[in-house]
Amino acid sequence: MKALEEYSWCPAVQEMLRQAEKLDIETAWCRYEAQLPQCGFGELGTCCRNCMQGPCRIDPFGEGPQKGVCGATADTIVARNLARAIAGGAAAHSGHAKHLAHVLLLWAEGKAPDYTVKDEAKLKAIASRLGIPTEGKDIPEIAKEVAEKALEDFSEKETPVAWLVTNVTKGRAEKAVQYGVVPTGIDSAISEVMHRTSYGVDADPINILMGGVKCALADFAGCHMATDLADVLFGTPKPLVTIANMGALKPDAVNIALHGHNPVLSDIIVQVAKEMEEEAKAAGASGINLVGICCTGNEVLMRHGIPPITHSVSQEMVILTGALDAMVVDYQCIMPSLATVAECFHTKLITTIPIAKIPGATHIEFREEAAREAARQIIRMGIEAFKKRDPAKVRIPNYTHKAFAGFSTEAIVWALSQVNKEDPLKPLIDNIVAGNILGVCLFAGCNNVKVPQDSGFLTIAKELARNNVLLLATGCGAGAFARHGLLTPEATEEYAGEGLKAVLTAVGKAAGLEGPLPLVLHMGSCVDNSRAADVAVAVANRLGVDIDKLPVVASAPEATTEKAIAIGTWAVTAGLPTHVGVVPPVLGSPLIAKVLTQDVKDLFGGYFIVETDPKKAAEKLLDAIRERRKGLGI
Amino acid sequence: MGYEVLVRPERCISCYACEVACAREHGGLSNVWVLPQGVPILCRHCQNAACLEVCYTGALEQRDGEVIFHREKCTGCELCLLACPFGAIGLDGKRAYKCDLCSHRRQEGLMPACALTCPAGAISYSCVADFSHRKRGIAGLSWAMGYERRGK
Amino acid sequence: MKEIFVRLDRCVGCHSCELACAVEHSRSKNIFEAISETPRPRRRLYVEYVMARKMPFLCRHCEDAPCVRACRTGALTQDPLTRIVTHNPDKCIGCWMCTMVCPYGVIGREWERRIALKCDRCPGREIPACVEACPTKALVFMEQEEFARLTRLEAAEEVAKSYRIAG
Amino acid sequence: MKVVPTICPYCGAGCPLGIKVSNGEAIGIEYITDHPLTKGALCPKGNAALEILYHPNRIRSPMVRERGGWREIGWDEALELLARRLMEVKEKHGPDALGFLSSAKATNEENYLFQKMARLLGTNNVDHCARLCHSPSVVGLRKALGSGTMTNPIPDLANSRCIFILGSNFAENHPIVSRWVLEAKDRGAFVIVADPRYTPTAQLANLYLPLRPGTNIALLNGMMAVILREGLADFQFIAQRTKGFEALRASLSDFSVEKASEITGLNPADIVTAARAYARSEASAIIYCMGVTQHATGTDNVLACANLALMCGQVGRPGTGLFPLRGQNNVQGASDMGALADLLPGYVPTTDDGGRRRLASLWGREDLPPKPGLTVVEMMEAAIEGKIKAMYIMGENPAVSDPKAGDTLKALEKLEFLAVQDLFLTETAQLAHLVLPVACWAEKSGSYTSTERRVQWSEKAVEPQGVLSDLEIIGLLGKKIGLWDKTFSPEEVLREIGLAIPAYRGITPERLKASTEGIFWPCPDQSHPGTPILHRDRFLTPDGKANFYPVSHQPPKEEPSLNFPLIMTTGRMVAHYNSGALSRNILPLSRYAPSLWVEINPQDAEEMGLVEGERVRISSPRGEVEAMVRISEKVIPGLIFLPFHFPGVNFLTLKELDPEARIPAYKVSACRVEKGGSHGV
Repeated sequence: MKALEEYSWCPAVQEMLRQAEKLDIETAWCRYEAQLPQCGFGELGTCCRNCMQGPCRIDPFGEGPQKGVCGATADTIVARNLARAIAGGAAAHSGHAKHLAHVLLLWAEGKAPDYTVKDEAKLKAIASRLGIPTEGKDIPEIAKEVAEKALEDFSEKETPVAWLVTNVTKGRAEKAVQYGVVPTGIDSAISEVMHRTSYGVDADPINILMGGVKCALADFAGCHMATDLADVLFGTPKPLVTIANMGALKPDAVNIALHGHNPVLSDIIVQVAKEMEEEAKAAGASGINLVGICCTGNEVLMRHGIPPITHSVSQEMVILTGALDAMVVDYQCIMPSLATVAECFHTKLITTIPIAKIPGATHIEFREEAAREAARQIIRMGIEAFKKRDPAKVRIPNYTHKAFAGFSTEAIVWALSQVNKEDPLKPLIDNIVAGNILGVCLFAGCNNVKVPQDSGFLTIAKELARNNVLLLATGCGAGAFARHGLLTPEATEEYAGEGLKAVLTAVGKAAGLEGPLPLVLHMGSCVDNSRAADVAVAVANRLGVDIDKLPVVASAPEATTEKAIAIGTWAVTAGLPTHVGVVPPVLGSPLIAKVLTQDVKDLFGGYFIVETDPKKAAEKLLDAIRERRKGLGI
Repeated sequence: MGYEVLVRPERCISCYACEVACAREHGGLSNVWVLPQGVPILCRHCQNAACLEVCYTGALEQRDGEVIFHREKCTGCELCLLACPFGAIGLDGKRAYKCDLCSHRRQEGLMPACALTCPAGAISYSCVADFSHRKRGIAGLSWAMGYERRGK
Repeated sequence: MKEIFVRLDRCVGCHSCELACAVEHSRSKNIFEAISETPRPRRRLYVEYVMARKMPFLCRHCEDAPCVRACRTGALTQDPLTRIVTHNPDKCIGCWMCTMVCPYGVIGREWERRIALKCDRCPGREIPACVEACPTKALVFMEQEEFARLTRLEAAEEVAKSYRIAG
Repeated sequence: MKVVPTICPYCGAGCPLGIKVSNGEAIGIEYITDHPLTKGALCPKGNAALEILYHPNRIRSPMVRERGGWREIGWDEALELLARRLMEVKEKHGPDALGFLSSAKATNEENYLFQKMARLLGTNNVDHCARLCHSPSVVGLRKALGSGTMTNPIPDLANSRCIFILGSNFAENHPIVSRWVLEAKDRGAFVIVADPRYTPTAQLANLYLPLRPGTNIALLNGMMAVILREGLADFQFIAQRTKGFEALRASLSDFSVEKASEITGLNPADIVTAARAYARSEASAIIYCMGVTQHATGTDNVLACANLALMCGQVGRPGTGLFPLRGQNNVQGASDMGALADLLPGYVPTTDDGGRRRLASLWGREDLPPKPGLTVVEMMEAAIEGKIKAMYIMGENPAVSDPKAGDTLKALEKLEFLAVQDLFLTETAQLAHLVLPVACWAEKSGSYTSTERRVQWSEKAVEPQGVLSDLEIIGLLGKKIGLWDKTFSPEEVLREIGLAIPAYRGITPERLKASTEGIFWPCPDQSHPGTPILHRDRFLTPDGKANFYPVSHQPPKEEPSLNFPLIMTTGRMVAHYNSGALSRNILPLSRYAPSLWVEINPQDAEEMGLVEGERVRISSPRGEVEAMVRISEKVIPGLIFLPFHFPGVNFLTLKELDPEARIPAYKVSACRVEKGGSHGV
């Protein structure tokens, strides 16, 4: 019986946890407790199941076995496991991107009429970056070429992955070539990791690690491609305001939650929902109320202002409100337990993608060729479920916060250009140099059941803001800030140090806001970490130094997924000191642990900071920023 | 299924809440007895229960981990009282009475009254696994602290 | 007499001891067959997580064991020589008195027969199954004197080291 | 069948109690398992609460005393009589000849309206039994911390790492508290109990300190001396959040653990252990109760507790704080509502012109009487002196509960007019000229404030038979007198309370009814979630800082003498409740102790040749009582213990008052025990 704050800092989640206890419904936190203690070999990364002579485990205390059957040491085993995790993350991100590329191609070929190219300018910009001539071509034609170029990037070819090399600084690209970690295909990088880590191939821990780095760079390409193509198809986000947290559920409306990662279906649902208001009213509802969970939620938040209501580890809680009529999911971060919780309520859990089905859920197969039809079918299912809602079971936690979102790279540059038309980055750079902004921190990553939900994000962000660090956020991290009111000008007034407050106020005023910009800038879903990378690349290019010299850091205080490991690895490769608030499964090899936290600095400039205490983590991040500033002589 | 009334005698504060609650639920007669030592005694619903084995009228029956008493078959011979190793069977003048784990409450999905009402949390209606797990957690605290002091 | 000692700082929480215990108390004594046996073989020791520490709990076979005292049917008996507390399932009536008085929470339930279940120190084995299965040697089976010697050695090592550092 | 949620009518813990109602009749109790305080638990009294409802001894009609007995009269006649007699006295002798006793068992609304009536009649002579239990907490903690209430909720005790229990036997009096103390213990907390008697609470302790009665300050100061000597105080906390530490340090400079040991009779090593455990733990809580307050030095005792907590920085965080456990289900609420002679609703002193006039204008008056009224015990003295001519007592039984109760009987008998409003014909009601029967807790709705400051709504479960609720009676009476022109629903009154008391501003009937767990005041507006933990960032004092008040040990007012060689202390037992007006009438409870008993140490018993079960006469300079002997090592030699639920016990107790809080020194009196009662052996 822990205090509720030890589970989650989100008051809505706390209320639902109490409800879960009352209704005797199992949550992720219960299952975590049942798992305790977790196996130390897994925690340390020293369990190998890559062949059937195993499983092999290495005794960390030195009295038991020190090698696997094949002779692999703890170093080899840990490196292999880590590389495979990166491959998993890269597969997820790039799978997301590949999906979008297919949609763009289908549209260009006229086979997916429900889509359109919303941002033609961005399409052309991408084309020109890739060296595709656009002169005299119509949009479908350009789209087709861009899509084909994107799909080409997945398979093995002679040239480097285009989405990687065209989106980083020259210096970074050279480093990658220098260490032989330039992938020539995203899928091939993933399969190469699987090959070299299988029985009896690569045993050199450092060599395996470099394979992992290569795969992480492929992951970066995948992320960037996903962001690019989503912007092309659904529009590049612009600043907007909405509300966050479970109070956004409406007791009298058909509440449908969009959960997962890809806007391919959810964006269409947002469009179609407007047309189906009458149908909902006929069923006795006041209308259709769409809400977002996790990164699908972030996608529709960034483009349509759909309220994000919860994230990651607390996804089951939304069903516990008894007011959710349907939850439609695509893929990634979807707990299979949702189906079990939904069974206790009237809520329909709807899976839509052939590679992501859940026992107990209803599957409506989504085809891009008939996207609107699928969307309609799903909403109708929500309306039907609404009729079966039991008002006695409804308990909506009455918590909401105003939240500003939609800060794509383009939007940030636009806001800065309101201060300086000719050279938009100048105000930012000047303020960094002058020390009004000490540095920049990008928050990414999930919530993790091992960390009181949101505690890592909030503690570190407040501490950094007080020290005038400009804060960017993506994914469920951004969601945490949204639910706690940190994506607001009020939070800037309350938590920002004087210098930061002055800058955010000046930019905010210039951009036509009443007050300052929000304390944390929400840049999108977790694949949209590429947006933050773009900002860093632009600043580096403008200054003429490489990223590994900039006072920019990253933090994933509550990281969970393999995707987070992949992102962390490319962030380090990109030159960023990168904090992780959960101990990754690498400590079984002191060598690998040392390489990741120290030696890698000599190779790429970035390195991992592993620190589970958020207060200390904030200190370490500040130290890293100060060290960088010293290096720049500012 | 699998639930037992389990007692942590070290928690009992001898407040008699269980007795009063049990008596209320069972027409004025309590089937649980709080001894001054701070131990609530009530039917343990034994396997191969002694009371059941000596009962020749078939008034006692074992089913699903529960010893069920059929009052209408009881002749008040008191043999079960003699056989019970815990003294957990009473006699209301003519017939025996004993804990029925609040069968009337369980039918409505409610816990036995004594376990719910115990202010000190000495009586619980739980499964052995959970009960022992919790005890291990408590015992582990001092063990862990001992190690901490050792500097490990 | 040898006892099972726990070197707490070495437990990594892999649950190997629990699996080995259940297998040892199965008919087949083979994990692949044991998992489909009825009654399901059950573990008699438990790896818990307390204060961020992984802790294997097993019967301490206490001197003047409270469970033996509380047992009203004589199902639990203690060998005066070895101090091993043995449980006789035929005499057990599932009254849970032993469970309720055990200070360590190591008396469980045999599900199917609704009777108590506890460590029997693996009669017939030279080394108890849990000890043998422990990959980090957190569980050791030795004389009390031998175990104390281990701790002494450790302490002496630390003292000697600091002495050397001090020059 | 439906389950109606009510609040248990016994102690101050405020446990929820579901009443199963079928066809308008209460047929049983159901446990409310989703309440954070109890998780469904109820003590024996709560379990037997329904017995009150259909009790044959309940009075069902207003009655006037006439020569030779009681005559039943109609409600109209009764109210007419009451109004007329009160107004006659007022006109003849002035409003201060009236005395009003409000009730810690009545709802917030009833208390509010009752004191409003008294004050509109022009007197501040309105008080209630909080005076007799926790007025030192109200006075002392207000001075030290700015609020005289419990700082943290009871379930928060589970987060404590060290719990210091002083003069509280919650295992019997607030059994639900033991759940959370035991929970903390399960999580490794160290529990210290200081009590002259080895109570069931003391059995929970890791360290038991059997101190001599009346030596609390010596123990606390001894602990503080240890803490200062060993540098265990939280100096950062002291510097940032408190004032007056230097004076305290100076006052302790010549005090030592040895002196403390000499005064308290405790082993000095134990005092040191207690001090270290309390000061070093991450979160330490102090639970105290009437063993601390019911002394002539009650306020000083409370201040010493506050000093200890402040010195160690053990306030304002989860698991820390001070827990004065209040005795009655609405003693906190009645105090909040201003049923106190010197304080208006919201603890505004009657002498505070601004606050008083603000309230007056809310009530449509220019001003209210500024002079503080007479307190419970003072009213009785004034009655003996003939200054108070008429009293109106709502749901209290001073004839049993007042100290030196012989005086109280004299006082009540001397009154020109006494009206008593109660469930049963209590010892006090038997002296009344007019008795009004009232509805019990389940027959009315309204809000109660638990000792935790948790305001909760109690729903009406069944219709009252032949009786009216206190609120209806006061409403009708006020209408008859002409104070107002209508009667009020509880909801209406609660809304007015929100206007009168800032801490209750956000507490509305709607919110309370919708909430299963109530709202902790202060709750300044309707969107405020309430304040479970006080003093988190600042104290409620005007400048936000807490104050140290150095105090020193003073010997009890009465020491054992040749004639009265024993010390007597009093307390409660689990099956009974306060004056026993409720519990002695209820068989499932009274069977555990049908009559008065006295606990005597075996050594003393042997000296006097007493045997278990024997009847003895116990006398003090003020009176005597008979009891049955229970020989027990729970009391130390030289000490006897009597439960105060039975008439007569308080004939023996001392009426010496604490100079500030005006609480009588119940807990220590000299006495002697003699063999043989009137019933023989």
